[in-house]
Amino acid sequence: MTSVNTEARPGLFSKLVASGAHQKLLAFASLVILLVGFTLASPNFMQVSNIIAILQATSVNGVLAVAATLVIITGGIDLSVGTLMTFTAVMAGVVLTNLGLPLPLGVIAAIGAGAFCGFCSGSFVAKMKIPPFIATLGMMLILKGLSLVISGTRPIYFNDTPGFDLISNGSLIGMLIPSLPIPNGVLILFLVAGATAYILSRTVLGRYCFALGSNEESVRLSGVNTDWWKIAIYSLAGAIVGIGGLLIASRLNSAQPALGLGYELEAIAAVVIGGTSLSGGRGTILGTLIGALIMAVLINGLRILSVAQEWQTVVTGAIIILAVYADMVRRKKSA
Amino acid sequence: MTSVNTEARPGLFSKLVASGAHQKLLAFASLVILLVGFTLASPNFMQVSNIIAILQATSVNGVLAVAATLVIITGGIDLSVGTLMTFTAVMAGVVLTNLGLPLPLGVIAAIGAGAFCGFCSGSFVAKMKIPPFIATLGMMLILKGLSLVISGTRPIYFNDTPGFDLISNGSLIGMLIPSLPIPNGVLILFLVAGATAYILSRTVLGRYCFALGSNEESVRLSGVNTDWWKIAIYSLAGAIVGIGGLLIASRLNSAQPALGLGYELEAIAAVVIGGTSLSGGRGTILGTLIGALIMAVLINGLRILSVAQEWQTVVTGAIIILAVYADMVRRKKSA
Amino acid sequence: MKELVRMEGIEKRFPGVHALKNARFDLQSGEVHALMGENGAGKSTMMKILSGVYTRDGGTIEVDGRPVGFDGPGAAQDAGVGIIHQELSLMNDLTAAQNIFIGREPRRRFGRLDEAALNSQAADIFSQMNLDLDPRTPVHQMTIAKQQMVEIAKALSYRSHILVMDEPTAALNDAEIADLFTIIRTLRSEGAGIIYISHKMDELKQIADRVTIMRDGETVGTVPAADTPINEIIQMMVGRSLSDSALELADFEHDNVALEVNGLTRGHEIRDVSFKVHKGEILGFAGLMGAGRTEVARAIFGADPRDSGTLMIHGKQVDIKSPRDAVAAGIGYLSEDRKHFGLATGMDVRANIVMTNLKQFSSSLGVLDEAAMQATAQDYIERLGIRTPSDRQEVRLLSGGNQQKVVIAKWLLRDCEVLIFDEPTRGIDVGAKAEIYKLLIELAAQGRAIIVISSELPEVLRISHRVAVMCEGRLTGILDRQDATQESIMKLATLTMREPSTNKRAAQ
Amino acid sequence: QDKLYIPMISKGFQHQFWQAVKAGADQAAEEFGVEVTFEGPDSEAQVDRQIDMLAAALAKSPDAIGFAALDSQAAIPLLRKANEAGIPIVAFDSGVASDIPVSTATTDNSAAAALAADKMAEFIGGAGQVAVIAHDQTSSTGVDRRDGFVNRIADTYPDIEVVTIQYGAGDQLQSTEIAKSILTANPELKGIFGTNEGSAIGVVNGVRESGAKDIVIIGFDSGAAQKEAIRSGLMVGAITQNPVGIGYETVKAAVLTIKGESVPEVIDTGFYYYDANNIDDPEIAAVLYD
Ligand SMILES: Nc1ncnc2c1ncn2[C@@H]1O[C@H](COP(=O)(O)OP(=O)(O)OP(=O)(O)O)[C@@H](O)[C@H]1O
Ligand SMILES: Nc1ncnc2c1ncn2[C@@H]1O[C@H](COP(=O)(O)OP(=O)(O)OP(=O)(O)O)[C@@H](O)[C@H]1O
Ligand SMILES: O[C@@H]1[C@@H](O)[C@H](O)OC[C@H]1O
Ligand SMILES: [Mg+2]
Ligand SMILES: [Mg+2]
Repeated sequence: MTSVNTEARPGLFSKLVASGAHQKLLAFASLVILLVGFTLASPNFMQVSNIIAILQATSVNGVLAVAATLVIITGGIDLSVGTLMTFTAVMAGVVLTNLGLPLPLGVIAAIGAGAFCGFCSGSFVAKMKIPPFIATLGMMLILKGLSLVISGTRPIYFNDTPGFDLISNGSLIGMLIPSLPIPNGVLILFLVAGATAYILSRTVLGRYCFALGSNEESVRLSGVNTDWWKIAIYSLAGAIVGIGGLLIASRLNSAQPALGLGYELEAIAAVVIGGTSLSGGRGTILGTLIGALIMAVLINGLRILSVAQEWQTVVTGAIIILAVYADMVRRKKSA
Repeated sequence: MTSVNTEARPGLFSKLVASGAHQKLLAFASLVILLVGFTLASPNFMQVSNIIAILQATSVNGVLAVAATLVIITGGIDLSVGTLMTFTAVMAGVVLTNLGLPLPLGVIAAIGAGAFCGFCSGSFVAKMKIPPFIATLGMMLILKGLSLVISGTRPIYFNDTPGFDLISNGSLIGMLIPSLPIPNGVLILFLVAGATAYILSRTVLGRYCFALGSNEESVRLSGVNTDWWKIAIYSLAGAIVGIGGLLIASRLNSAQPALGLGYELEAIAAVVIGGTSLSGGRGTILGTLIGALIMAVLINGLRILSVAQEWQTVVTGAIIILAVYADMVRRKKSA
Repeated sequence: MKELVRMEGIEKRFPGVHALKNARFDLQSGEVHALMGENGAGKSTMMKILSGVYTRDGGTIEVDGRPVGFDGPGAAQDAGVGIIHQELSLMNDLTAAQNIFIGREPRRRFGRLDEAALNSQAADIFSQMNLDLDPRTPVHQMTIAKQQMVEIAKALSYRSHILVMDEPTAALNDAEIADLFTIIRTLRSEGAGIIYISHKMDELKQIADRVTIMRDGETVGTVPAADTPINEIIQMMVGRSLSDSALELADFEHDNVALEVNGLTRGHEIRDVSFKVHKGEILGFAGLMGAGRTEVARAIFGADPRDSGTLMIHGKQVDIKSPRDAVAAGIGYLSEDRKHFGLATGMDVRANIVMTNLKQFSSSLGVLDEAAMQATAQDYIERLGIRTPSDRQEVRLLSGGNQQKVVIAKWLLRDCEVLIFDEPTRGIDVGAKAEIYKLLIELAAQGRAIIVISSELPEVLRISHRVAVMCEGRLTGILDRQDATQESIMKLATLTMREPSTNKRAAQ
Repeated sequence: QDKLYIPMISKGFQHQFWQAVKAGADQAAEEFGVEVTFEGPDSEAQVDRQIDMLAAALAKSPDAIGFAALDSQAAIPLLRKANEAGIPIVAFDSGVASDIPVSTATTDNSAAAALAADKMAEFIGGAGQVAVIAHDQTSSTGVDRRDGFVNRIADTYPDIEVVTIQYGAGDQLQSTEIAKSILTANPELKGIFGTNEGSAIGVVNGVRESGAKDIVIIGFDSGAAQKEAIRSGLMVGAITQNPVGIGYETVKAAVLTIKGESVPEVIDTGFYYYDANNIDDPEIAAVLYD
């Protein structure tokens, strides 16, 4: 009965088009254009050390953006990633410096605090039916305040925890390949991104992530405990933000309690530039990574060119719009 | 011939319920609770001068929130209201101080610049199909940078334009009723809100606002030029932000070019606390006003109580969540 | 009679689908021209091309004798082509009247709206349609049927001389269908041409003058409606003849109650509803639009809260608070509104089919087994004849009827002991319908208890062991198969009850 | 109830610098038996937020107000109101362009930054490229320090070129990234001046992460990390203000005014250059904070 496509035998190209693979290939385009442009514009841009600097600048925002991607795919939004990052860093500080406990416990504290706060946001959204924007805006403020309260409005230094700064600044890869001293922070970003991409595409949690964003009510009516899964997704996102908190704390060798405001918009921008839809139901981690890289390359390149800072802002705004526009045009063509 | 409602003759109460009027009445509840609470907690709170201070603190955020409401009802979002406000203030400064032109031209410059930028955002969204979040995030950055560029990163003072500070700080009402020196800024907020509420409920533009937020595709399939209307709505919102720019410039008697970042989230919070749905299609200006007042009362009250600043932030976050939660529960009950 | 529309050699391709192959169609003034075909045959696509929603890849269109190429729905409207789309597309937050006149609202100066005129004009249309609806009712408060009526009202308000109706009656009951047909006949007598798409074969004889049949994107032929036997039309549609033999219902176990509902109540929508379904039984639910059948199903399923009432499964009381509890207790529910409640339309066929049952396809760590999911999806695609290029196709790109089959597949996979089907054949073609009936009967024979809510009385009569009838939130009676006729059902469906005691008796 | 109440409206409260000012104010509060509250906006751009804070403080009918203006002109209407209500104002950190404040406890930021320029010149040998990472593009302290530094270089050291000035909002991470890009873009760079605590630490991080050698870093303010950087030699030295003194003197001046005693119009709380050699001297240690 189902004789669709008997006649239409697509060639390799249209097969690629149908599978959407070309889209992912093309998504690099904006990034590549930027890279080429900056390389031509400044001899200082394309150096191993600068590329590493760009990657390192991506690491924290990248991790936050990966977390934000999860929530955005469910059709939600997470405005608390920035201050939650700070909060988890402070928790690590409390455990390691104030309580003097060993390093693994600090790691657990940060990730655990992240997961717990994600759990709270998730519960507000799922159980109390508060729109994600408001639930996470509230959390953003609460966590901002709590970070200051807990730290006593003072940075907490990790001087008593030897090796803490290696979490982000050390280089395992550099130990193996001395000419490629990629910092661990970057490695961790890619590990986190890889794991999250796996979860999204291969596990039940990932499946529900997309399903919730696609049509939550129909998922609920399929007998799925949507509230529970939603909370689980927010918790996972929170845990990932906790890793981001460790990265930034390690990089600054301190927990800076006033940091983090504004990072949420940057993370969300990376997600959207990467092609994830804010209305939920679709998105990729690879796209988010590219989005985060685009932002980092852009800012780095403009600085290298010594563009006046106010113009840097203008150009960044314009390029964000253009990058997304290019993506739109591409999709329309391929649709 | 149309014998609608012949059989069902609802009582007054159920009529009210059906019309949704009780909801608007009940929407005051959170606000009233806050007011009563703070009055009991501090004798300094319920003074004419402090109430006026609260209203004045509301005026700018209120105007921005009114503008944001329009865009949000269409199902969009406007992250640029904060920096656009600054940009319009700077434009007024350029016209009045740098060019030395007369006051009305400054007013036109601010509102015109607002409308023009709204037009740009609207075109990005409608014509280039860029998601509103990104289009207005881009605009937010562009305008932030341009404000600094145009002003030469220095505040522009309005010392040469006598009467400019009266736009916000003078008091027409106070001239009539000396015991009620309500500043003009507050008056302007209420006028803007009233006019916008009228537009929303009584004009074609308002109708398409709700229609676009409800189901854009269906509006388009009905042969309406949705792109055009969307641009019109963003432009109107931009013009309103321009009024906000005048208010803040007048209040500070200067255009502060670095101001405005972060104001967008506050404005959006006011809108959502006021019961407007971020998914579009529903919302009221009255609700937005109440939302803006809730935020202003909260912050003022906590200050009056001399609550430590970090705790102020925590409490604000918690109350935003609670206020929206209360609203949810109410709606569920009345549904 | 003059020719209003001529479409020749129409081609349309979507990624992976050749939807229209050299299709043709014509419409004369003063006729109702039915367009028939299986799910996915290309009917809606053809009409979307005519009404300017899609652009064609090839072929010619003439309207009123002039070649046209509409670049949007507005252009088609201007040329006098109106359409009622198969999928509801209303603005939920706006009122009925506001929806009808969107883009053409009566205005005063300076863009101010004239709401009074708007509402009275809408009321006029409603009264022409014999529809009892307050024009100020927001769409989201209406049942699907009422929403469908608003869509019809909207199309009528354009006064188009070419009117396309894509399955307008899928959500309507007999009385409303009769009203609609009256309107159609009036329009026809005024010289308009109506293109009418439906899967309800009995409507053909009542309303159509000619019938064009499509299969696999091609036009098979055009025949006069009056003197072509239905069987012949069906044969043209499906490419073979269907046996019309009566369906054999196996006996059910009268002493084995699968689901017992007692005193189910929720506001005014459900008032003290009690009934039993047995193992192996198909219990039909009949009633007029808004009788409360969907509400009962949703309350049983835990989708909406109940005020009171108890549920027993196999004699054991169960406490169902959410759909999850219901599924865990062995109850499945297929919603009447597949778009909003049945499917994640942005996801692919495979993901939707396995949605109720992900556990079965995942390891203890929650890792999914794609190969197993694919095999299962493929199996159902074949069993139910779901027309899709692959199991990775997004569901929103399937034709309406095929979407419905995906919903059915997903619940078949879950294999519940009690299955509630709400309008299971809405928008499904004759061939598939017969298969679904067979499937329901098979499921019952395998020992499942089945509730079928349907607004098509012949359907209820054909496949139900017993028929429960509702009116205004009450269960007004349950008829045995031998007592159930169109007349006896309609009598109960219009029986406004006063005494709860009568209700109880009837429910026994 | 009889306790005097003096709210301090500051330019910020999250920076360690402001916490040190607060500590000084608290110290004075204790000493004079008055009640002090301390408040400031999140960023130095939020001029209007500060005005709202000032308005709320006025509503509490305090006995005096301590005020560090983000924009002195913008606050004048409210300050006038305070004046009319007989509430004395003591300005701190940065002055108010008006005669309303009875006294101003402040650092001369241009002079302080000029000293930083002198030190920079000294350590890079009077010639070469330097860069500035400032904490704010529009606030008076940001502008004064940038200009104080740049002007001194321009006026006095013709062989030194300020190749770029960038702004990191006092955010450590942002300043770190900026420092790294500046180093990449200007391989010949000899020194960087960071205009406040966050900027200075950002410079230190950036230089460390990029592995650049022989970069002269001059910082501003103190804090544990900056002190550590100076001790380890990564940072040559820094200018410090006397934040504790600023806070203390502000409250003291307010109390004296309320009591009807006269106070000096300007209380110069001073600034100092410190490096590894004098960091532990008692008079320096007293003005540093962690
Ligand atoms: N936008 C689209 N993208 C891809 N495929 C599509 C799209 N629209 C329709 N199709 C495919 O085109 C074919 C024809 O679909 P169409 O909706 O016209 O069928 P139909 O005859 O109206 O069926 P039904 O009776 O189920 O409504 C189907 O195979 C469908 O899956
Ligand atoms: N979303 C809603 N808002 C308000 N009232 C509703 C809503 N849905 C249903 N109702 C009302 O509930 C009652 C029962 O509707 P229900 O949909 O259960 O009827 P039904 O018998 O299934 O008929 P249908 O053929 O329309 O599916 C009707 O009075 C209807 O108007
Ligand atoms: O003005 C302040 C300045 O004095 C300090 O050095 O850094 C933070 C600024 O807010
Ligand atoms: Mg169809
Ligand atoms: Mg129903």
